[in-house]
Amino acid sequence: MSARVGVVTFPGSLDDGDAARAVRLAGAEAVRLWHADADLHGVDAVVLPGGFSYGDYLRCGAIARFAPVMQTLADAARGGLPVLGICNGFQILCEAHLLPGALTRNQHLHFRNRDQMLRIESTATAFTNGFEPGQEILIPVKNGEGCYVADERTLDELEATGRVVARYLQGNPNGSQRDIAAIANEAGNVVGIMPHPEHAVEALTGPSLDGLGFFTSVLTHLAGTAALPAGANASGVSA
Amino acid sequence: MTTEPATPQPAPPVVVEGPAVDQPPAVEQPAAGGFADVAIDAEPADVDTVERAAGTPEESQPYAELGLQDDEYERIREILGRRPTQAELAMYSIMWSEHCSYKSSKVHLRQFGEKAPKSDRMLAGIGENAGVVRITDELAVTFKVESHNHPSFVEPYQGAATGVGGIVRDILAMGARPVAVMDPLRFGAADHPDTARVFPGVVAGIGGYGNCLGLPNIGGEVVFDPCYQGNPLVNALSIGVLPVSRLQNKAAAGVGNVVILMGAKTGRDGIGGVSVLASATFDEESEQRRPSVQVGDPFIEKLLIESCLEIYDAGLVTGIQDLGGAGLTCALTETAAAAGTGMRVELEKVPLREASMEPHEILASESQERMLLIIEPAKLDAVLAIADKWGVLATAIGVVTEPDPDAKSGRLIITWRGQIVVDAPPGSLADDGPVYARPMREPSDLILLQADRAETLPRPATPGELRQTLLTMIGSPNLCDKSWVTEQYDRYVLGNTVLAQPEDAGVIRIDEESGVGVAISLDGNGRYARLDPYNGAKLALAESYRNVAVAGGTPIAVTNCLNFGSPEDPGVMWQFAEAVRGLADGCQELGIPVTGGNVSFYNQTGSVAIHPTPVVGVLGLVEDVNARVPMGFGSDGDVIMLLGE
Amino acid sequence: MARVVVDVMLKPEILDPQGQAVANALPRLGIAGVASVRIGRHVEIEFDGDVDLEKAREIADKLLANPVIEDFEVSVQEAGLGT
Amino acid sequence: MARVVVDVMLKPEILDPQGQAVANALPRLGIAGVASVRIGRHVEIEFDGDVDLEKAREIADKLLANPVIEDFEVSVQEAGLGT
Ligand SMILES: Nc1ncnc2c1ncn2[C@@H]1O[C@H](COP(=O)(O)OP(=O)(O)O)[C@@H](O)[C@H]1O
Repeated sequence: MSARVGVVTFPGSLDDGDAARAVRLAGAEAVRLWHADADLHGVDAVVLPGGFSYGDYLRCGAIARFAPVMQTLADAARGGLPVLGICNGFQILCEAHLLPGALTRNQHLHFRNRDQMLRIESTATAFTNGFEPGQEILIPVKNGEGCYVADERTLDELEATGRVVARYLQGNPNGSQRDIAAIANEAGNVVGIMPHPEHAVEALTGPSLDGLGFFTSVLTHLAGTAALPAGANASGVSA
Repeated sequence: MTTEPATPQPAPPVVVEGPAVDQPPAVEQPAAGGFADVAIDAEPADVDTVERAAGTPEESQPYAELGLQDDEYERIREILGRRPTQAELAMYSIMWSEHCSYKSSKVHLRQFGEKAPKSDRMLAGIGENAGVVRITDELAVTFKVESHNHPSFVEPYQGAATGVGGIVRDILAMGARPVAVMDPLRFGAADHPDTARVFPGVVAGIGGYGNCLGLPNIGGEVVFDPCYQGNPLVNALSIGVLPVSRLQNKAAAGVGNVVILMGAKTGRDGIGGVSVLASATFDEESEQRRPSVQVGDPFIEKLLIESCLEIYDAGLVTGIQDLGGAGLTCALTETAAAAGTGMRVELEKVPLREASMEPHEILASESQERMLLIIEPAKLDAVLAIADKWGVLATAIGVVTEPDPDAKSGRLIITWRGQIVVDAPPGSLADDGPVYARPMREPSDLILLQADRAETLPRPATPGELRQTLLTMIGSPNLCDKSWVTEQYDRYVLGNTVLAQPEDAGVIRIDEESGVGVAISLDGNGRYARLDPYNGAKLALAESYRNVAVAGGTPIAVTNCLNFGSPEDPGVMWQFAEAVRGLADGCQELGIPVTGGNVSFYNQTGSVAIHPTPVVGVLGLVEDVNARVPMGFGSDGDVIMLLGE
Repeated sequence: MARVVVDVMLKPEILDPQGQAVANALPRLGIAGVASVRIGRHVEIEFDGDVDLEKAREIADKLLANPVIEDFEVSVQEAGLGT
Repeated sequence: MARVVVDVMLKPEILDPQGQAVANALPRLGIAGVASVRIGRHVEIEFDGDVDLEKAREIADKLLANPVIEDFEVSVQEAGLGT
């Protein structure tokens, strides 16, 4: 049976269909989850997609964080459920304190959409184990508030513990501290990434196929954890 | 529905300054000034009812300030058999405005229908919210371009943003899911200080709204020319996809069906010229009642889109119409007129942002993100449940009523707290507006302009000069790289963008399985059209047609946005007539129909009109998007060929 | 150090989608009883020398507020958040 | 009607690109002598009944400010811009 990956739709989610497509192309079953439904329906992993949840008013992700599904998801993530937050999803994970730091207004103050080179800095996460360490990839970036900030101590700690997952190369599109494009939690099961891997999964519509690696990685991760004795299995964790 | 202010306004429009008119003599004003709380303000005597209008035939009304001619006002009195109430006067002035009635352009636009080649692809054409074209047996595409020029000069960000919002609702009203936007833009000189205000604001507004809706921007134009200094052009196109079986229409059919207003609350947005009805006194209160800029909320629009689509798919709608520039007035009259029914509306049920709004203000409000739905009573609960799921307000405000036994049409009766404030035949508002054959005359300077030929310009004589010319050209604002603009737009969202900037045409995949898609391009050249509007329009069509063809599409349908100066200027009217004739002839020659479009008049600063600027959009069918043709050289050693003369 | 504060708000008749989104979110956080929320900008200006109200007003008018849709208010603040 | 005002500012150590953009634009407008500009949010909350400072503080803490990057201040205002 193929893995079941949930994709959450909040009011104002936009890239949920794309994330579901990427999940399918990676060979898993995409399960649509609704923000108001606290039940994770037994999925093995979750993607929080890009978009403008609640219009991105106030701060991006600030309101979505309180959705019923997020309460359940937070507990499950702490229990090891793999969670990938893309763009708005990354912002929500930070607002929900599942990842440290915050995403602030791009320093040039504009929304920016371009094809962006990244370097994968850590392959020790549920979503990057399929990449080579140091691998350079090209995927779209598109955001207005993608400038990652955290205090120096947090940044040093992220670096020291290998939790900087990807960095911008050939130009930082938003002013992120230390060119950070993606980070992970301590356990490596929760990853937030500002650029959009789900937009680089088909030659016809994306700048590359590099994004697919994030979605196949989690399947490898799930296959690995599934082999572990019961109880270590992240799936099925619920609140 | 269109989204320009309902009353034609010379630039800069009066929206900023508030009504710049003399105080109309004897309009009765609410004693409380209309600003007290609703409860206190509810004195029946405050409202100009039908009964009161019948009893006060001599009361003078500010129809001229509302843009109505003497004879137009007389006709309204004839139709009603009495003087109109304030609310009726507001409604007629809106619906009979140039913008809604097409009174100056109608006689010319007919050619699009008359000269159109037969097409079995067209499922809905001119007269509908947007044209609909069949792509496969199961799928259809709808597309349309509209202007939001004047509001974008006043408040560039919101003007442009609500322009996108407006055209997207047109597409939605046809039953389609909007899947992309495009934005042909014209600004004044790139180095003019006011361009530094307008240009970034417009681009941010288009991006802000489109990005937040999750619609990829797949193309557009950015042109700088001093003729647009006081009157930029902000045109927006949207394209949507629908199963053929989901095609919607706007007719308010079915006596007893419920009229639902869905979406944002109604506020004093963009009330425009109608505010003169409330401006007899310029005290502090009326100061606050100035017509206000329309502010868009793309988040609500996104929810509106999702709930409408869910409602369509569940088969719950009888008729639907978006609310745009003429707000409820247009939606109520057009839906009833289209069905030949009557309608009874209780206006106080409309959810308001400001409790003190009066009937004519509610009817004229241009508040964004609203749709009008006609629903069978048995399906009402299901509709309300879907709206609730998405967190969108949906309110029953009225009911469809019988047509008169004698006439084919019914009456639109609008009450305000139990009193009748409107009682009129909807068709008289929606369809029977005045039509003018305006005088036309070739501009007297045209011969001189045409005589000033490019051959007289100095030519680069040396390689160095040639180099310099080339560098100057590619560095010029009109030819330079446009990524400062396009990077502010999301072109990836929805995952079906096959070609976008900097390609000649946008290409999107419509169906993931079969790979069928569409190509679309928008083009216009005001300088050509200024020299020769007939051929200028044809050239715009030809360019757009070529752009679609080189991307791999087979052109099948045309939309257009005709941006011109004042129709009351015979020179402008001549330009307009020539451009329409050129476009209609061009379409006939190429064998593709015009399926819809938009006319924007009064684009001028003082008495100086912009260059006539017909913008033409061509839609092409791409059988398999895998075979699309990107521009640029493919690989080393490829042969380069030049086709044509 | 004293600074000038400029508060910029949308005019009352102008739609405030941001405030509305926040107001609508409150019940879901279990907070009732809020009638309305409006959100504007809070700008703190520090001068090299003495506080200059006139200058602050000019900045607000030219740069901070969009007179078509916004009103502003200028005041002097003894100490503030950003200190 | 009285209302509660919540002013939210980026913490001083967090870069404020918007404020900086305004500060950088001033000399071009012929305005000198400004040391710094910082831009935050000004939130006006109206209650159905009496002003409730405690509730306002809760809203600010839970929703209006992100403690990782922002500070806030709550105050009661007799009348304001949004009136
Ligand atoms: N330049 C044009 N070419 C073709 N059709 C046009 C043109 N301008 C307007 N129309 C058509 O006239 C009808 C009325 O236009 P408009 O007022 O923009 O739409 P609505 O009916 O939604 O208010 C629409 O069907 C539109 O497609």
